[in-house]
Amino acid sequence: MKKIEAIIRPDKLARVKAALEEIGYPGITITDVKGHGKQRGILQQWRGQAYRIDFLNKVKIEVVVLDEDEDKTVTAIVRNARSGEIGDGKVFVYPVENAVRVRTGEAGVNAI
Amino acid sequence: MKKIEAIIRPDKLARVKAALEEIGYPGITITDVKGHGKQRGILQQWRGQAYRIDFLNKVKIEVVVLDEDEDKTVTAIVRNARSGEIGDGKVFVYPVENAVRVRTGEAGVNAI
Amino acid sequence: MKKIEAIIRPDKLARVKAALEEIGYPGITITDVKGHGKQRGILQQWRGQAYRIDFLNKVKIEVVVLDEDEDKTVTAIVRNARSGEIGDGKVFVYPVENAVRVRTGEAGVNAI
Amino acid sequence: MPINAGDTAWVLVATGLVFLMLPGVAFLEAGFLRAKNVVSTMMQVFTAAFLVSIIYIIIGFTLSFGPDQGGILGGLSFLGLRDVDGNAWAGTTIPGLLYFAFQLMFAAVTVALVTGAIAERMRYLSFFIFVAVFVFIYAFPAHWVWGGGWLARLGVVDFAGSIVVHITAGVASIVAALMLGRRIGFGQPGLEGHNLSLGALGGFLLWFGWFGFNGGSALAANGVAATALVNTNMAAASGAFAAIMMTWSRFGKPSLVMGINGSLAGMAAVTGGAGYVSPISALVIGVVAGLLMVLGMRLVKGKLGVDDALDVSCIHGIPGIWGALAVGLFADGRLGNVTGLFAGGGLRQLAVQGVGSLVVLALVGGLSFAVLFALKRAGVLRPNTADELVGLDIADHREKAYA
Amino acid sequence: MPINAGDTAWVLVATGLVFLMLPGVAFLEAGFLRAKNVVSTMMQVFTAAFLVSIIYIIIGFTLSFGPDQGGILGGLSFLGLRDVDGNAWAGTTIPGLLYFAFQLMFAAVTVALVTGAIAERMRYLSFFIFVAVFVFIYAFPAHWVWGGGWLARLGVVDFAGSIVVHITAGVASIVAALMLGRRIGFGQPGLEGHNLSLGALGGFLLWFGWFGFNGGSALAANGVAATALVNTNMAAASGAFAAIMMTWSRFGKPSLVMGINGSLAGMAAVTGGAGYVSPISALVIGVVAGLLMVLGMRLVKGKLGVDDALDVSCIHGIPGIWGALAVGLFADGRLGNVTGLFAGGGLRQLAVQGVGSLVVLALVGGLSFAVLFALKRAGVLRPNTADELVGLDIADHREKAYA
Amino acid sequence: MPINAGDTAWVLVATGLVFLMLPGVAFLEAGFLRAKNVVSTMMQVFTAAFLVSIIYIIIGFTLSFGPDQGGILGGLSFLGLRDVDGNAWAGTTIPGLLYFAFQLMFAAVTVALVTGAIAERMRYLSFFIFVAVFVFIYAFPAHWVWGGGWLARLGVVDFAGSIVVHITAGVASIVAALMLGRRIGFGQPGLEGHNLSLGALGGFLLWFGWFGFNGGSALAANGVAATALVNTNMAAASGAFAAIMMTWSRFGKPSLVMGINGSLAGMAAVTGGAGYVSPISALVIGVVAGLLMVLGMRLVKGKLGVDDALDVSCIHGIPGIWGALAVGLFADGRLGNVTGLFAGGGLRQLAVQGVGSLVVLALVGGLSFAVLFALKRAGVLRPNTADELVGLDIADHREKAYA
Ligand SMILES: Nc1ncnc2c1ncn2[C@@H]1O[C@H](COP(=O)(O)OP(=O)(O)O)[C@@H](O)[C@H]1O
Ligand SMILES: Nc1ncnc2c1ncn2[C@@H]1O[C@H](COP(=O)(O)OP(=O)(O)O)[C@@H](O)[C@H]1O
Ligand SMILES: Nc1ncnc2c1ncn2[C@@H]1O[C@H](COP(=O)(O)OP(=O)(O)O)[C@@H](O)[C@H]1O
Repeated sequence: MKKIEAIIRPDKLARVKAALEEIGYPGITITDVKGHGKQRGILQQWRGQAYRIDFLNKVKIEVVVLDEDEDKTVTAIVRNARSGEIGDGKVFVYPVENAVRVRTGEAGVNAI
Repeated sequence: MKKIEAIIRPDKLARVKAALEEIGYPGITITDVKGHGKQRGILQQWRGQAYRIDFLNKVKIEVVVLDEDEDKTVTAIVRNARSGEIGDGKVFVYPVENAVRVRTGEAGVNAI
Repeated sequence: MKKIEAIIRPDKLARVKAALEEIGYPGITITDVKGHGKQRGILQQWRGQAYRIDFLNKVKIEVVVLDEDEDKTVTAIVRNARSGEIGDGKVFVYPVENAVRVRTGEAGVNAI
Repeated sequence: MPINAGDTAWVLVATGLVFLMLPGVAFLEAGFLRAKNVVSTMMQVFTAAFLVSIIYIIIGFTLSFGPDQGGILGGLSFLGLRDVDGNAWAGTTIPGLLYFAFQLMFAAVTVALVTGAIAERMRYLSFFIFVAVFVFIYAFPAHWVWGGGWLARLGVVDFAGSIVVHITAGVASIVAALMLGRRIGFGQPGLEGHNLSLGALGGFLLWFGWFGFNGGSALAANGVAATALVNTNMAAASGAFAAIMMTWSRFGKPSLVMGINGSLAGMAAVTGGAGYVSPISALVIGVVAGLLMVLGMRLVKGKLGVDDALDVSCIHGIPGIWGALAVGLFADGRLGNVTGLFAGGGLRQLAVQGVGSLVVLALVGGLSFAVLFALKRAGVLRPNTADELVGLDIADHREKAYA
Repeated sequence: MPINAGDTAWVLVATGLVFLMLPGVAFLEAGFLRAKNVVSTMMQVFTAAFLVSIIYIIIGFTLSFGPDQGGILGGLSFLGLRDVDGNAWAGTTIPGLLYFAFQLMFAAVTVALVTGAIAERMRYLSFFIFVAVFVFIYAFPAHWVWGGGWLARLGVVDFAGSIVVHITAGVASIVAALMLGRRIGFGQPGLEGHNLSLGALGGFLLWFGWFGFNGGSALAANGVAATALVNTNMAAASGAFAAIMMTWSRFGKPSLVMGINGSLAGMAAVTGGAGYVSPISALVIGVVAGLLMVLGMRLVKGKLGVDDALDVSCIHGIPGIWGALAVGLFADGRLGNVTGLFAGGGLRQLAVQGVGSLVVLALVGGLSFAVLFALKRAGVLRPNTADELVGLDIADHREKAYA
Repeated sequence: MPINAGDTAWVLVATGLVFLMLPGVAFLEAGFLRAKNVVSTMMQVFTAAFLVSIIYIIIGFTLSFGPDQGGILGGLSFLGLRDVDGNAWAGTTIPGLLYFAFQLMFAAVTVALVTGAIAERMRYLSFFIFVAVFVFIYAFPAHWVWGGGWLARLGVVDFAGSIVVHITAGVASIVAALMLGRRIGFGQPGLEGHNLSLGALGGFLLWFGWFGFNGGSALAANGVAATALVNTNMAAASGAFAAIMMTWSRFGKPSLVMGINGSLAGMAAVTGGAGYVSPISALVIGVVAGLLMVLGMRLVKGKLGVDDALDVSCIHGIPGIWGALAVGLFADGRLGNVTGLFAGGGLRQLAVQGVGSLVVLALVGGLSFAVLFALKRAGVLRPNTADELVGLDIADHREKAYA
């Protein structure tokens, strides 16, 4: 099993989620995160001073998939999260040693 | 070392935390996340229209444990997070290569 | 590639971020988390009763680095996040199997 | 008439209460919209406050209440508030400056209401221009009905503005919603309000402020003011009741948001007759307004798919029309010999009220269309997609509501 | 007496100010509760506003202020507000409709206060029924003390409602808290308020609104109204002072939340004597109320383990009793020949006030018990565990306060 | 003079409105600060409410308005409010107790304003002491200008307090900001306000409350009150306009926060002349105030690097001075024969106003310095670094604003 972790733009979430559902992974976990990278922050003003916010809102999607689904999952995410502009984010793949479904106690691939 | 990551119902947090403390793991990290899975969303209304919220509030617990404690940790979580209804969540186990305690700089198993 | 995950005090974030940037890792992801460990919670009062909040606000920093940069990254974080008091937090290192840049589709070390 | 301190005291306060409807609108709307458009919406209402003040003192007031020019507009005698001072305003026992201030707040509230329809997708520059022009548009209904214009002479009555304020705001809203088009994501989940506490604060402030809006329109602290205040409260109550019962029976769960909206619809409807009808009639007017609002929302948003974001047309426009007509039904002669159908006054008043409503609807609709069309042509009406997605707070003001 | 515009102006405003205590209560409570029960709590207060309005105009007012029937209740002369109009209310210089509106707001505020005790665990349906019945329960103390009933004849005085409003709300609260039982998690951390800004807004609105509550009870804009307003402010200040000093000395840190509660306790206590005592006496009454409140909370929540969620019994009930008695101590004869012990009036007034308090306590306690018992038997009083855990906003209204 | 019910009604309400400026200040500030200092800031304003009330009734009022002692302070005749009752206050038609209450609120608002400067880094204990002492400091300008003191005799006029309130608060603020030093992180991003909805609520409440502040200062419900209310609204509008245009042209994006601040600056400036100038003059006064405020902020925070956290010196202090002088320019003789330069009154009034401003500036600056210096020496002025980092809510009150 692999954990696919994608840090994407918040407004791409709905599309990515639909795409994952389509390839058979409705079970996902979402976290609001802030990211810093090449993308420049947003210019803001406060009481007459301009300043730049360093961290931008991003969304982290985590989905644990079967080894053989790694590629198509990554592809589905990348395709649907892309805007082509700096700040589109990253996808990381991690090894998973085990998974357990809390409700039933099933472990391993059956738990996904 | 292993990282045990559990996505559970928010109202089970207190029990799970107590259980982990009991088996010797008081050090845990908690994140508010949103989950999507088999559990149906919550029906809501807004200005006279009914709609269903897709993502449900969940809590993610992360605890890094010694290799030999993996099983009892997972068991402790599963036992205390279970309601038997759809939406109880998942536990994932990941390999950890190293751990460092910031305060002292201790590394490896001493850092946990 | 390795994922370095650090759970630190919120007020150390700016320094740690600057340090990471200096060693060539401007790309990081931040999550607001709550931690429980050896550090005692904060004493509070509510309607005439004193109580202690168990979970303290922490910040989680995630940065994926090249294998050869693991050590200097960990060192940079530990040095800048340290206050010497209980509650300084932990750094964990995880293996990463792949990384993809959403914007370009580049994979592997080029994606970091 | 000499100035009466009691009457003046009440209208001073009532002026403040109507002013307080501006934050009422601001928070009702901000709370019921997404967090990324909160600064934008509050800024729009704030603009209604300051920009209307400036233009109204210079030109708006005299266009409405200057000496009648052929029934169409007021003359320029009071340009820059010339000759309006601390002495009694003709036909009243309150200072002329106070009469001005009270009327000014009505103008500001009217345009502020429109912000609910255009929310989350109108450039600030366009809104700014729209507000400036709207002070002129508003001068027509205000003069026609309240300034001694041709509708007043026809016999149209409108105690505190079901026609002048609520129909005006309602029709401008639906036109603006149509001209702007729907928000990205319209019809899908995700457009829910971000803070119902804030929205409820707005709702309560509006209920409270409306006591001054309707009660103050008596321009005196007397039985008429008391009647208007009681009627306002009763229509709010029964409007809320109706809307809550509708959601309770439809979804099995009573809705606070719809209850608040129902109270507003009830008050918008009773505004026209607040001094002319009995409290029990006000209860009836409110119930009907609440029902019409709910049905209206199903029609406008559901069937027609028009994205009047916060349903201004249904909360103010439709109840405004109903309220104008209701005077023709329920007026019982307690004030100024206005007698409706049910008190044996025949159909005349009802007909006249209908005419008044239609005329204002057409006029304001047309003029609103014209200005919005021009702004659209100029390409400044609506932000681009990226700006709309990031939210107008950042896009138009570079300020975030919440850190 | 003829209508006086100045008096009418003041009571018009005061009516609005008492209305504003409803959002005051709503936000005080919503802010001091958990985010998942915010819609629920605001909806309860909103229901107090609209449902009491409707029932009170039909029947509640006449039961309280209709012609006395044997000292027990008012007759039905004013059913549906018959014969109540813009003319002066007997014995006053304000319109009858205004007197009605002012009294209506008191009824609404009284039941709204109870929401603080039952918060987070009472089904909306039950609360709805409870409000409806409560209008009838409230008619008794209102008639007995203010409507010329037997307590009034006995000599009980209650300027603006330490007995009629605050004891009534306080005893209903403790009874309701007992009938409902404790919230899940009572006594453990996690029940803290989610938004102290919102709670503080409620507290400030209550302080502000109370000026109308007590000041308006003079039913005139005169020295008595001024006295009542000053006394209200002073008791609020000294009640806050006392509560803050208590937390400062006990925890080493002064508490804003307790300060706000202390100001409310001070005002609840001075309400009974607002027109009868001097401002310096009001300071004393407030300090004692603040101390009693703090001690009361230790007893009720701490020792007895009763989950009166927002301590209504201690913030309104106990200070209400103290305030009723304080009239018998501090009244200095400045109004209506009411003279307390310290001004040489002897013990009679004190005794009478004690009787009045006890009688209302017993009556309202009993009737509240009856209706809640019935609801409990019917099985609709409290939500099931899953609903309570998910929060009443979703469970009962399908609306979330915060997106 | 006998009591007039209409005048009394208006000043009763105006007193409440000035009170409402306290939550106005509290929410304006809390919203524009970081979430970890919200309880702290609200507690400071709440302390201004209760502590000033207690000290002012005992000693503050008589020091300001007791029989003049050599032009310096009032005598002790009204100690503990002796001889102040429901009868008319000399020279007015309102009860003495009401005059007291109205003045009390001014004292409370003045010290509350200072909280904006010292925010996020002053120990509660120090603030508590500062408030107590400030009631005495405030007695000087209040007596000198309003209590028949030497500045009044010199001919200084200050309708509702550009000098007495806004210069006083402004100079105390800059002194306090200097004594406290800068917040950790000053000048870097991260100090932005946490909740602009809350801040906007504060801004709107202040605008609303200011109607009572200025309008009520007529102490009667008449043409002067109406003039003051209109002028207040106009200066708010034009101050907002100026500030918004400045940000729009400078950053390309108009700022809500600066618009709100501009409205406050406009009102602070027009406060001095609210009853003396025409509405069109008020527009001019407001515009200039808005511009001065923006420039002042660039100077104080930008150039000088003084951390007046919420710019009280620029929003109240500088416009206060401008407003005092503006009376000498724009007063048109409509009230009390005060005539400024532009109405042909020559330079005398302008000169006198300048003297008054300078004197109050020096006196309040000096006394504020003295008390803050003592607190600094005592080592209780500022929290340690850890406490400042964790926030004063936890450090000083053990309460978190948001769960
Ligand atoms: N090495 C990294 N480790 C963790 N997160 C990263 C890393 N690099 C980038 N990110 C995340 O990806 C987001 C987008 O990166 P950015 O460099 O702005 O754009 P792009 O990926 O399009 O080049 C960042 O905001 C951050 O959250
Ligand atoms: N494959 C997955 N990857 C990551 N998170 C998952 C995955 N499957 C489920 N989850 C998380 O677990 C939660 C519960 O899953 P769900 O299918 O609703 O119930 P159950 O686990 O009881 O079958 C989801 O809300 C989601 O947060
Ligand atoms: N085993 C663990 N797994 C995950 N997170 C941990 C673990 N131990 C500690 N933490 C995180 O590190 C934080 C600091 O730990 P704590 O024991 O308080 O201090 P210190 O690390 O200085 O000894 C905790 O609040 C928690 O978020």
